[in-house]
Amino acid sequence: MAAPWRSIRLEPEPFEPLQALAAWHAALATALGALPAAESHFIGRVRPSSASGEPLAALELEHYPGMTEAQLQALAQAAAAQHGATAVLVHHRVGRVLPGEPIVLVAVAADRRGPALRCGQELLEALKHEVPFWKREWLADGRSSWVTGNTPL
Amino acid sequence: MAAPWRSIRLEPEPFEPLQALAAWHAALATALGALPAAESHFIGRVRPSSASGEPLAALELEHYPGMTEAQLQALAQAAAAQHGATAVLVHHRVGRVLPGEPIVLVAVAADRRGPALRCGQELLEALKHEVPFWKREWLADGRSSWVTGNTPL
Amino acid sequence: MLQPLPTAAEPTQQVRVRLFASLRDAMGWSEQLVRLETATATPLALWHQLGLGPEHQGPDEPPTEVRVAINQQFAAWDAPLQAGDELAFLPPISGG
Amino acid sequence: MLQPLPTAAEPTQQVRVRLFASLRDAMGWSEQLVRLETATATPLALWHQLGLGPEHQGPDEPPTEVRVAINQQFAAWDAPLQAGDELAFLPPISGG
Repeated sequence: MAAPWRSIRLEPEPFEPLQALAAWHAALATALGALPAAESHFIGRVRPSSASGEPLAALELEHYPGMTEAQLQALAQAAAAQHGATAVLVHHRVGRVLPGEPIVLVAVAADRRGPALRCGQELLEALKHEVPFWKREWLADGRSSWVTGNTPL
Repeated sequence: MAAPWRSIRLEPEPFEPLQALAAWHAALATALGALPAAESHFIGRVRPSSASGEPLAALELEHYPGMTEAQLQALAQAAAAQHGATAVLVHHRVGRVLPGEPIVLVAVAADRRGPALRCGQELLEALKHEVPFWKREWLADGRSSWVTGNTPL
Repeated sequence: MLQPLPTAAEPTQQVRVRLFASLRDAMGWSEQLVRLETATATPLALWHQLGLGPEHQGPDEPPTEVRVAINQQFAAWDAPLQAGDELAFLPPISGG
Repeated sequence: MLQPLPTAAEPTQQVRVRLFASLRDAMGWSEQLVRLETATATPLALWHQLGLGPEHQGPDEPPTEVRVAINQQFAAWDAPLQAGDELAFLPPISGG
């Protein structure tokens, strides 16, 4: 099959997932002639409270410039190839992210719902464990702590 | 927990999924104060060819007025309750749908990614098998045939 | 046996039967009002009474691909029918 | 042992070591150029040479929660290091 169409982006500023998806649709429709029959999306937003239950002032997202982008590309390529997806999108915030703001958007377009759903879910888990991002929680009083694991499924 | 927030709609005319999601976001943010941390979407579109591989002129979607809406409500309620989702959206076309047009949009908002993903996937399978919809494929020469099953996962 | 229109004198003795999609096309009708012949009518009994199954199908044999709804809820082939019920026979569903 | 700046005379004898997030905060530095002492240097050897592990950690014992990247790709603790490599120690990842 043709190489999957990838849109991978680190977002240093707040982004609107539905606008990102609209731009992706337009680009895909141009590239493919029509949108594939099945499409899955996932949006993750910053929670209002820290892992220990205190009100969160902000989440800081550190990454490893160069390696983070390369890993996202490699994982998107691998997941799309494994599941036979047509196109994959991953947009991920870096820097200081406020409660309620989108932090990650994953989208997969495929010919059937199974590949679209499975590829999206696999990619979401992979970027939680296999891409160098680190979250630091900032509280209102200026204390901060690094998050040591991911939220449970 | 509070009863899940449901947006269930049969769409007799073409609809734009991203516009429907934007309106849902606005309503949810008003109702809940903020959007939940995890959100999954699925969009299904009409394929360009019939089950037997011929070019499709249109897909006709028949339903059982009254029962179809009631079943969608009941299944959305049950799936949201089972998985602990905060809000569920199902918009489904009825009538004559053209290739490439969206036919179904399912969205789930929840506190964590697991419930959002699992509830969405379960609801998608349920509406393929447990809601009275019937698809008829129309070909360019005026022949038509009822679809007897769903596409494989 | 079949009543093409409701009989004003005894509306409560009837069941409204509805067909959809391929089943409606095959039979050529979408809705009928049927008088309940017995107090123990079931969807399976009406299915045969209305000649909806193939001829070789035995009277106790429900069709495997068709589902039943009573008053717009899925029901069993041997569920008891009440006068005034809406009974629908649903060919294989293909939503989503 | 540690080289705070590249030595112009022999840049190819060095490895660039990078720390991130909690590991950088704990050690107080984010990047160092380290001269390769032997031809068989590994990430684990440099980890101990730079004093990155707790004192009670044995020299053959890699930390279980930290991962290694060489030239921005995940690598093993005993992978051979080449002069000019970029070596990073990555504390537990939390993306998505």
